[in-house]
Amino acid sequence: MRKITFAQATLEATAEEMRRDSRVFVLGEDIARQGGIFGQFKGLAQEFGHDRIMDTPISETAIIGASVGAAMAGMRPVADMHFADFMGVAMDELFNQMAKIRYMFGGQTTVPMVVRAPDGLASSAAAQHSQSIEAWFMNIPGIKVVAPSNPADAKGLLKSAIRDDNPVIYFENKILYKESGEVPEGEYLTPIGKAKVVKEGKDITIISYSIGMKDAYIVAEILEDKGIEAEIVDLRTLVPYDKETILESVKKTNRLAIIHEAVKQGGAGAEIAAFVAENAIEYLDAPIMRFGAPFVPVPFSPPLEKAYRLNSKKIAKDILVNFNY
Amino acid sequence: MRKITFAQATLEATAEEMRRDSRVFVLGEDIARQGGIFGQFKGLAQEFGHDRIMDTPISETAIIGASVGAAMAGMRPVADMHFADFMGVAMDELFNQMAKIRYMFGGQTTVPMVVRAPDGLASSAAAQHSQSIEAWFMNIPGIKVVAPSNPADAKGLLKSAIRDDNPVIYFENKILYKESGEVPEGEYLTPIGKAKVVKEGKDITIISYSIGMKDAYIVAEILEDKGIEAEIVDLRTLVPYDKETILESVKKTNRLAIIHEAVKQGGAGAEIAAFVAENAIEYLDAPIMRFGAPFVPVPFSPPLEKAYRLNSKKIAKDILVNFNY
Amino acid sequence: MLKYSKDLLKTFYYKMYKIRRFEETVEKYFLDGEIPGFIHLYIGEEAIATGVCTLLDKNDYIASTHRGHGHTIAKGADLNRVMAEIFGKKTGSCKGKGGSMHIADFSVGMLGANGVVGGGYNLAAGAALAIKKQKRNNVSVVFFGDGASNRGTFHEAMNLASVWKLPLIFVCENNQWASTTPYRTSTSVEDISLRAIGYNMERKIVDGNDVFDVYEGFKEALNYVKSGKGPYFIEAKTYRIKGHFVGDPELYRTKEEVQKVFRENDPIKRFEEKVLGENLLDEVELKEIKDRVEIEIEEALKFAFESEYPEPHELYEDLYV
Amino acid sequence: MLKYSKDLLKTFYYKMYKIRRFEETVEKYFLDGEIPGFIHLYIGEEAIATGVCTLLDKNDYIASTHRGHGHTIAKGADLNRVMAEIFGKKTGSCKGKGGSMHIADFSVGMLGANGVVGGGYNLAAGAALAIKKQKRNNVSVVFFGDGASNRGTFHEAMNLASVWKLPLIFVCENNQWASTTPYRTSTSVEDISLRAIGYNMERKIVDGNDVFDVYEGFKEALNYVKSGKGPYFIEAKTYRIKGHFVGDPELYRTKEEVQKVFRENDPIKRFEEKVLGENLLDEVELKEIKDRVEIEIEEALKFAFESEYPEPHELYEDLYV
Ligand SMILES: Cc1ncc(C[n+]2csc(CCOP(=O)(O)OP(=O)(O)O)c2C)c(N)n1
Ligand SMILES: Cc1ncc(C[n+]2csc(CCOP(=O)(O)OP(=O)(O)O)c2C)c(N)n1
Ligand SMILES: [Mg+2]
Ligand SMILES: [Mg+2]
Repeated sequence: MRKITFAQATLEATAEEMRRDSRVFVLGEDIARQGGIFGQFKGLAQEFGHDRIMDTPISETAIIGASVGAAMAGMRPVADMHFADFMGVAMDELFNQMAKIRYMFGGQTTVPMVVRAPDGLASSAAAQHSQSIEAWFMNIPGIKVVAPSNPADAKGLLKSAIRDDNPVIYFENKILYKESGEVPEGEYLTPIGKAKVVKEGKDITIISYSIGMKDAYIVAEILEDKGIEAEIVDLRTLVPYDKETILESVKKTNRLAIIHEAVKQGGAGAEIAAFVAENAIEYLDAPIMRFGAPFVPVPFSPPLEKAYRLNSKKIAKDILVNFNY
Repeated sequence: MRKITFAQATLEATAEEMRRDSRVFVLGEDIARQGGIFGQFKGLAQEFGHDRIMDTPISETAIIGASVGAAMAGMRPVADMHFADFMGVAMDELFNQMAKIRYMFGGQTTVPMVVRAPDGLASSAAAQHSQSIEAWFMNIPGIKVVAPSNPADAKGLLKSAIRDDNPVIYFENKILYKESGEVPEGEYLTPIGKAKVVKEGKDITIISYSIGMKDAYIVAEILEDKGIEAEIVDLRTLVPYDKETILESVKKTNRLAIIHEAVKQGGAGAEIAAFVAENAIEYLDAPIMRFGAPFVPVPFSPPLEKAYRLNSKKIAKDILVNFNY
Repeated sequence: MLKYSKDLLKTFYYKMYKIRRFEETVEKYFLDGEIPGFIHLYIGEEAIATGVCTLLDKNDYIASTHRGHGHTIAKGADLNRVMAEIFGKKTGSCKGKGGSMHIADFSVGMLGANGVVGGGYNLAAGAALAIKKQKRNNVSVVFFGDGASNRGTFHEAMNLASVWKLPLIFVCENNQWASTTPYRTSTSVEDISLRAIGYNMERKIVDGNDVFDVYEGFKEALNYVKSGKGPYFIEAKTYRIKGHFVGDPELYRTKEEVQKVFRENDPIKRFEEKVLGENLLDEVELKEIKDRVEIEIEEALKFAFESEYPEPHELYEDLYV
Repeated sequence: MLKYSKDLLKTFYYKMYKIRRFEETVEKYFLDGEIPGFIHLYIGEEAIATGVCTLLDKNDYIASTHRGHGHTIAKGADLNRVMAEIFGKKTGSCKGKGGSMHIADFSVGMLGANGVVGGGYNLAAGAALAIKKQKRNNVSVVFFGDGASNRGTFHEAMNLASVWKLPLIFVCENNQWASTTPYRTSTSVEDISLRAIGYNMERKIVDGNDVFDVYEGFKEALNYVKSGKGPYFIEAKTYRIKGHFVGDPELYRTKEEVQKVFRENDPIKRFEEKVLGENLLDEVELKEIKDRVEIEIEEALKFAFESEYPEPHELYEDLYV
């Protein structure tokens, strides 16, 4: 199969959906003239014009608020947040308007829109340009949340998100943009709400998503060397997360480790761990393990950033200790 | 001991701290002329004047941003959010400025401020005036978070929060304001970071905080009738939460139920449950149970709001089922 | 005054009077404990919603505020369903999920009240953007208060509307108060419409208690906006007659101050005096309208009272499509 | 020009030249891969920070932007620690935790750069509020770009400063670009300072490439603000000479356009021509300053290079008190 980058995959998804549906348009800062900081909008303005790929003022509340309004009035906006870190600027629009409008108006309207949020650590971007804040949105009813880990899912999930009649937040990792992977030619959709067992195994379930999947694979390899067969589940969607796949895997392997780049405390892993502790504790042969960032903001200096970042070797070591438990 | 309401307890705390330290001032919407929607600022403007009890424009980013700035410049602001639901408006100021400034500037400054956030369901206030969003702030390093359940803690924690050199979010429940409880006369501080075992028991640990504690007590009573002795832990502080007290209790009772009014998915209970599943799973005789709001916005109509709200009887029933597990 | 047809005059009166009686009714039943939640009344400001919405059709959009009953009614929402919603009934326009603070009727282009002060600007801007993209000959209108004009969203929407030349009309209801706060203590400028200068936007001040002045001002705005020139700013000067919410003890102002304004500047009384004085409508015609309104209010009340509350299981409905 | 003492003129030149050379140095070492993160250069805008900060002392506050080196240096921060910070060293003013985008030096009242565009307004307003409460004879200054002037925080801070008469000076660095966006496509008004009208605020436009004009304009602002009359708005017209960040391919404008501006309007060249032409300073005096700057830059570089990176355990320090 052909290989393209994650960024290219999102470009294809966007272009295909824009050709298919004239109601789809994209708005955000520096996406038309620049093509996005990470190239994820490159060339779109050339094909679709500045009326459908719209550079906005630096006004995040307007970007999200206007997307909600346009969605209610029959359009299908895709709003770019520039950095996930800036979602806080538009948090009211995201959680009090976008998420609630359908419900609090008794289903009178739909809010079909996508919020694209580049997240994660990248080259010492420091405290305000490196965050992964997906956990907050797991606590907010009315939004779907996806976080693809590879180009194929990036394309399929973005297309599904654009076609979804609900608001969808699409977290895309900054490091992943440049990574290549096999992507089928042409049309396909990746279903929202379905996790994927990307590697079968019988000894431990490793759950991750987005960039955390890179560590998941490395950890699994290290474990393999020690004779431990890890099953890897790529969550892909955080809301609604795929409870069946998680339970099925944990019931099979009897052990669980959850990995994500975001802050561990109160992170998405907390919900997954709690869910398993509620619903399959009797299957567990060992403590649930969570791996995530320490409880500090993201530091600037490279050695500090490195110390902050997930460390596959250390994760594998901790898991191995857990096996002697 | 004398009894006063939760609202009065916060008033006492504020007045005492303002008398003690001239750097303390309060700002927010309709707090001086009105005394706060819930009476929690009543009379303060009379004693301290409009220079120290400041009515602001409807500008939440300014309220929090200016508090951060004033704190860096030597003051100790207490900022009122009117409703916790409006924290989204100032989310950037809360998580990218207030929480990070000390760390990202390498400890050059402190940000001694308190954010007061009235939260929870109250008389059909509906989707945008009823929320409990404390879980988000457990995922944000750099802030302390407290959520008292009774007048005595309300006073002691508010005083501690005002004296703390770190930013503290003080969640105060709207229903609790009117509730009375014993409060010692005069000066005392309730330590931030310490949970309290408010009822000892040997059969199950029930962890809660804020208004959830009301249900915790009722549930414990129902269980008592069935011969089950519940230990109740009032968390009081969510960040940093009291790991020792939680573990100690769970290791003793071997069962755990967590109750909070906030949305269950991704709620504070997820972190507590995950923490226990990581650190004491071998002590557990049954699945961890979490009780919280369903995954929908808060509805308006009273029967819907009632269906949304925690239901002690149902919680007790579920726990009992868990005992036959 | 010859330029106004009888029909139009009757429409003005009908809308204003209907809003007034609706609000009085809601106030009564709230105080009686029949209505849950919080209620913000539009009494004394009826001329604004009426003057504006009379010029709109259902394909035009409005975004409203916490004080939204008047806008909703003026925009032509079904009174029964509005009343039922405020009572929390399943027949309400939001199936009882929204209530007064989230009243909405999408079937007539009323995109919702908003519990977040200043939450409506950008929603309305987005609706205007949709209109523009769809090349429709419609407009979007956002109502907001003097207090709301200090929210950052005001600024972002004003700027966006201007640079994108959106068919959006800002209607500021400057009623002198933001809850307990007199507007000049928290709003830095005497005429909020002066702010339009900072966005290169056309502006006009109207007498918000004179339905004719509102209507004329808004018509001008509408013509301007429909010609594709971009947004327009209307500031309607008015006064909040009632407490901020029903039950407000109003310790921050005197009863006399309020009563004086209401006596001298009640938009309905002013309308009556004018049309009667200039023989544009007679007592009988006004009476007919009043009677019709009473019947509609009665019907709406009956509908609301007789409707069921939602069932608990409906809690889980209407979240995702 | 007689009113300027030689000392003052030398200070102007020293600060501007120091910023220029600092930025050139940082650019080089960033491109060499020695500096991590993102770098936004202040080249071509040196006259603004210089004109403003020369009038401030260390008890006055400034809140800066993502383009903060110039403000930091002009405010008097220790160059070694600034350079070390940008290199990510533990001797940096933020111990390597902040970097370029979070450069700060609280010891001289520099309250920090900000990675959030428009994040500084309200921080500066709060610092001004503190000054007022502490009855100190100081001011707070917020620097911000044309792009930042479209953030809602602009509006909230402008209004708050005005109604509370805060000792706050808004300094808009209108450099015509917000990243790839020419400012008139996203900013609705030709002169951003017109927005001050909407807050009943005094305003002035200065030539941001003329340190004398900035200095004079800011002095007026300072006198006004220190007299207790409230905030003041300065718009400094300038131009962003470099790419938005180091490494920006700048596809959105031509090299010629930029070079023309720089040739004709380089604030340092303009200053040199003026002082030499009017015999206020001579070549030798300028050379002395340049030499001094070179030495300081060399020292700072040496300091930065020789300093250690933070240890991994420092990750956990400086979060809570
Ligand atoms: C973001 C936000 N902040 C505060 C409030 C609380 N609040 C509700 S109405 C109101 C006053 C609004 O004043 P104005 O905009 O003038 O409208 P009016 O009530 O006068 O019609 C306030 C402060 C809110 N609902 N939302
Ligand atoms: C809230 C927020 N939105 C977007 C960005 C991304 N961003 C960084 S700088 C910039 C342009 C700023 O332009 P301007 O304010 O004119 O300052 P200049 O770079 O010209 O000095 C943008 C869009 C950001 N850092 N923060
Ligand atoms: Mg008002
Ligand atoms: Mg600029």
